[in-house]
This record gives sequence, C-alpha cells and structure tokens, in this order.
Amino acid sequence: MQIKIKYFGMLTEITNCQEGTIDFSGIYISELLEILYVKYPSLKNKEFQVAQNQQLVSGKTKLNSNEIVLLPPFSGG
Amino acid sequence: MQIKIKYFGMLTEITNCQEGTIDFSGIYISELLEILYVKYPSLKNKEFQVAQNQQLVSGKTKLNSNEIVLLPPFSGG
Amino acid sequence: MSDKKTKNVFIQGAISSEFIGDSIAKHQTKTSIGAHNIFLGQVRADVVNNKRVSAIEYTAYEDMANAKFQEIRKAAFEKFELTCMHIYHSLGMVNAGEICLFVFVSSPHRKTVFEALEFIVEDIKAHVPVFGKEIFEDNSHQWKVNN
Amino acid sequence: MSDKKTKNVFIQGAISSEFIGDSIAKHQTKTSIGAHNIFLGQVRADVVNNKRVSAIEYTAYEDMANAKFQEIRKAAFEKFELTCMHIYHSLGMVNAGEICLFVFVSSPHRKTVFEALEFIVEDIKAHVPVFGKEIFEDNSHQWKVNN
Repeated sequence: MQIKIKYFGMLTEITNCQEGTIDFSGIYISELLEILYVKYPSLKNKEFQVAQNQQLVSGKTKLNSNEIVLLPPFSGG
Repeated sequence: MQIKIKYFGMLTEITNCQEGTIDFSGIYISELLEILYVKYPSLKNKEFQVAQNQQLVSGKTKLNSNEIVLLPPFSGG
Repeated sequence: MSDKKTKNVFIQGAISSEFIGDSIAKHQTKTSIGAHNIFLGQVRADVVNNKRVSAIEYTAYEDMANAKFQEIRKAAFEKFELTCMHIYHSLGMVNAGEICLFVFVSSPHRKTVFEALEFIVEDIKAHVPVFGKEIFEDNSHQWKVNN
Repeated sequence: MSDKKTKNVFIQGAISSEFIGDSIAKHQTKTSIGAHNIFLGQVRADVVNNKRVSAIEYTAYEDMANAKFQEIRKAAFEKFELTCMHIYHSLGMVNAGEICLFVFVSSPHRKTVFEALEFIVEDIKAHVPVFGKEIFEDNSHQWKVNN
C-alpha cells in the first residue's frame, strides 16, 4: 500500500521535503517508522510524535489510514 | 477646630451633601464619629471606613488633619 | 500627605475599544515583551426586581484612589517581572455594555502576566475608593456591591 | 476524519491591534458580560549567541490544529461559565513586536475569565500542532521551543 507521510517544522530539514510516499505492507505504526529510520537515519535522534486521522498515536497502533503525519514538539503562541 | 468631613457614595444620601464642617475639640476619630452619629443618626446603620490623610484609620486613631473622609464599601471595576 | 507625583488613572465616561487598541499598538516597539494580559470590566445590564441596569455612575475619592493605584503599581512591579503596566478606570456615566476598567500587563513570559493581572485586579476591587451607582431604566438606583 | 465543521483559527501574518480593538467593540451588545480577559502572545526579539530574532515564521498541521482548537473551545465552555470565547493564531511571518496569538474570553464574572484564559492558553501551547521558526537578523534560524 502507498502511504503518504507528511513532515512538519524541523523534521522537514531532515527529510528535505514536506511530504513523501512509502510503500508499506506492515500492520503497526512502529513498522512504518522503522522504514523511515532507514530512509532518514537522523530522524532517530529527533523528538517527534505521530498523528493518524488527526490523533496522536503510539508505535503499537495499527495503521488504518493512508496518511501519517510526523510532528516535532509544538511551539505555538 | 473646624474639621471638614467628606462623604462618598451611598453616604451622601444620608447626609444630603458631599461635604460639611463640624466644630471639634476632641482627640480621637471615634469622638468625631459620635458627633456625626448625633447629626446623622442613620449613619450608625451604614457600613463605612474613615480615611485621614488618604489612609484608612480606626476610631482609636488621633485626629491629625483638618479633613476626614467617610467611605462606604468600595465597588470599582 | 505623600509627595509622590501620582498619575491620574481616571477617564471621564466609558473606555473605548479604540483607546484599548491604540494602547496595544504602542507596545510593538517593546520587543522584550512576549505576553500581554488584559482585563476589561464591562457594565452588566443586571436585572434586579424586574428592573434592568442601564448604566453605572462612578464616583471616587480621587486623590486617595490615584495614590492607591500607584501603590498597587509599585507592589506589582516589585512582586512580578513586568515590562509594563497600565490601569484606567472610568468616572461618571458608563452605559451597560461599555467598559469601565482596563488593566494591561506585559512581561517576557506568560506565567508572569497571568499571576500579575489577577493580583492587580483583586487589589483594585478591594482597596481603591471607587463607588458605583447602578442606574435602572426607570431612573431609580442602587449602590453596587463588589464580591 | 471528523465530520464536525471546524472554524479556521488561523490568520495570515500578524494579528493587528485594530482587529483586537474591533473584536472588543463587538462585545458591547452582550450586556450579560461583566469581565473580559485577553491574552496576547507577542514575538520577542530574543538574543541567542549575539544574534537577534527578527521574526517567527509559523507553520501548522492546520486540519489537526483547527480540530484541537475546537476541542479546547468545547472543553472550556463545559468547564467554565463563559459567554464567549475567541482564539486566533498567526501563520507565516510575524515580526518581533507583533502579535501572533489572541485569546479572548468573556463571562459575567471575573474569577471565571481568569481561570478560563490560563487554562485555554496552556492547552493551546501544549496540544496544538503549530511550529515556530525563529528567524535571526542574519537570516539564520532556530526552531522555537515552548516551555
């Protein structure tokens, strides 16, 4: 399955893009992250949260959307 | 000694004036209040504070100004 | 009895939204500020015994009130890391829906302004000799009581 | 994924003092209001390693942010007796000294607005996916961190 991945804030400086797609056949978010860590090794050293369907999710969550969003620490206001 | 007495807020409805003078030969604020209670009996039923030199004072304070101010409960803002 | 010069905090009539907007605009050159907190007191059209408040007429023991405002300012600057502070209070008639109190604090950090603003507003309500006469639509009145 | 219509909280660029003044003016017909409390976030010209912040560029995961703002609104109305509440946040460039966050709560009583405003602002800072890029005068940058 093609999954769209969106990146925000400082993460876009690691990926050099605001979004990309990866081909994914696993079940869990954690598996998806493993693929991203291979593609962008320095992502491992960054603090970020993962959102699916506009909700923050953990690695143990099952993927149930074709869009996943990586969010660095919030700094609004 | 002639003492000027100023009244504010609801107290002006008892005294029918915003200021008046009384002739006073005592020492303490409490003595001055006794004279005012004779002049305006319903003042006794009203809650108020006394200011001398822009400071709130008690009945035990000695009079040391020729102006005394009677202040009902504050209701600014 | 104090020799300190005290700023006049009072404004005749309501405090306009333009005045408040202008006051905010004046802070854009103060670039150490990160957070502003503004309190506005507005005259409520309370209904008492089927009569509606149409306005409040404010009077004050002005000399003492201005001195108290100055004391409150001083205490707040000592207690909190504030960049600036402004206080304005209406005198005379303020209609229901209009603004009668404007307190404005600014600081590098938000925690400071939250603490400072509440401290200042409570201090004003408790210690400044201002008196509100609530005027009803039939021109009768009652004296406002703070709580 | 939510079907709820969510209001757009974002404004392109700085939030002007006129906008804030107009927003205050619009509340003068709501005569059950006795107290307003306004929080304004302003971009600080912080100095880091001898370089001064000249602006912050804000980006956001807008769909999720608007949904979060909506959740915060809902929670605040449930928790506090508020008459109204408005939240605006900047996107894009906001220069030092300009306003990037405007939170406005109104209630019959002052205690309510103090509690509600702090609750809402802290919730926004912690839970809304907005990202600030601090731009220095030499065009280098660092990513803002809230604390």
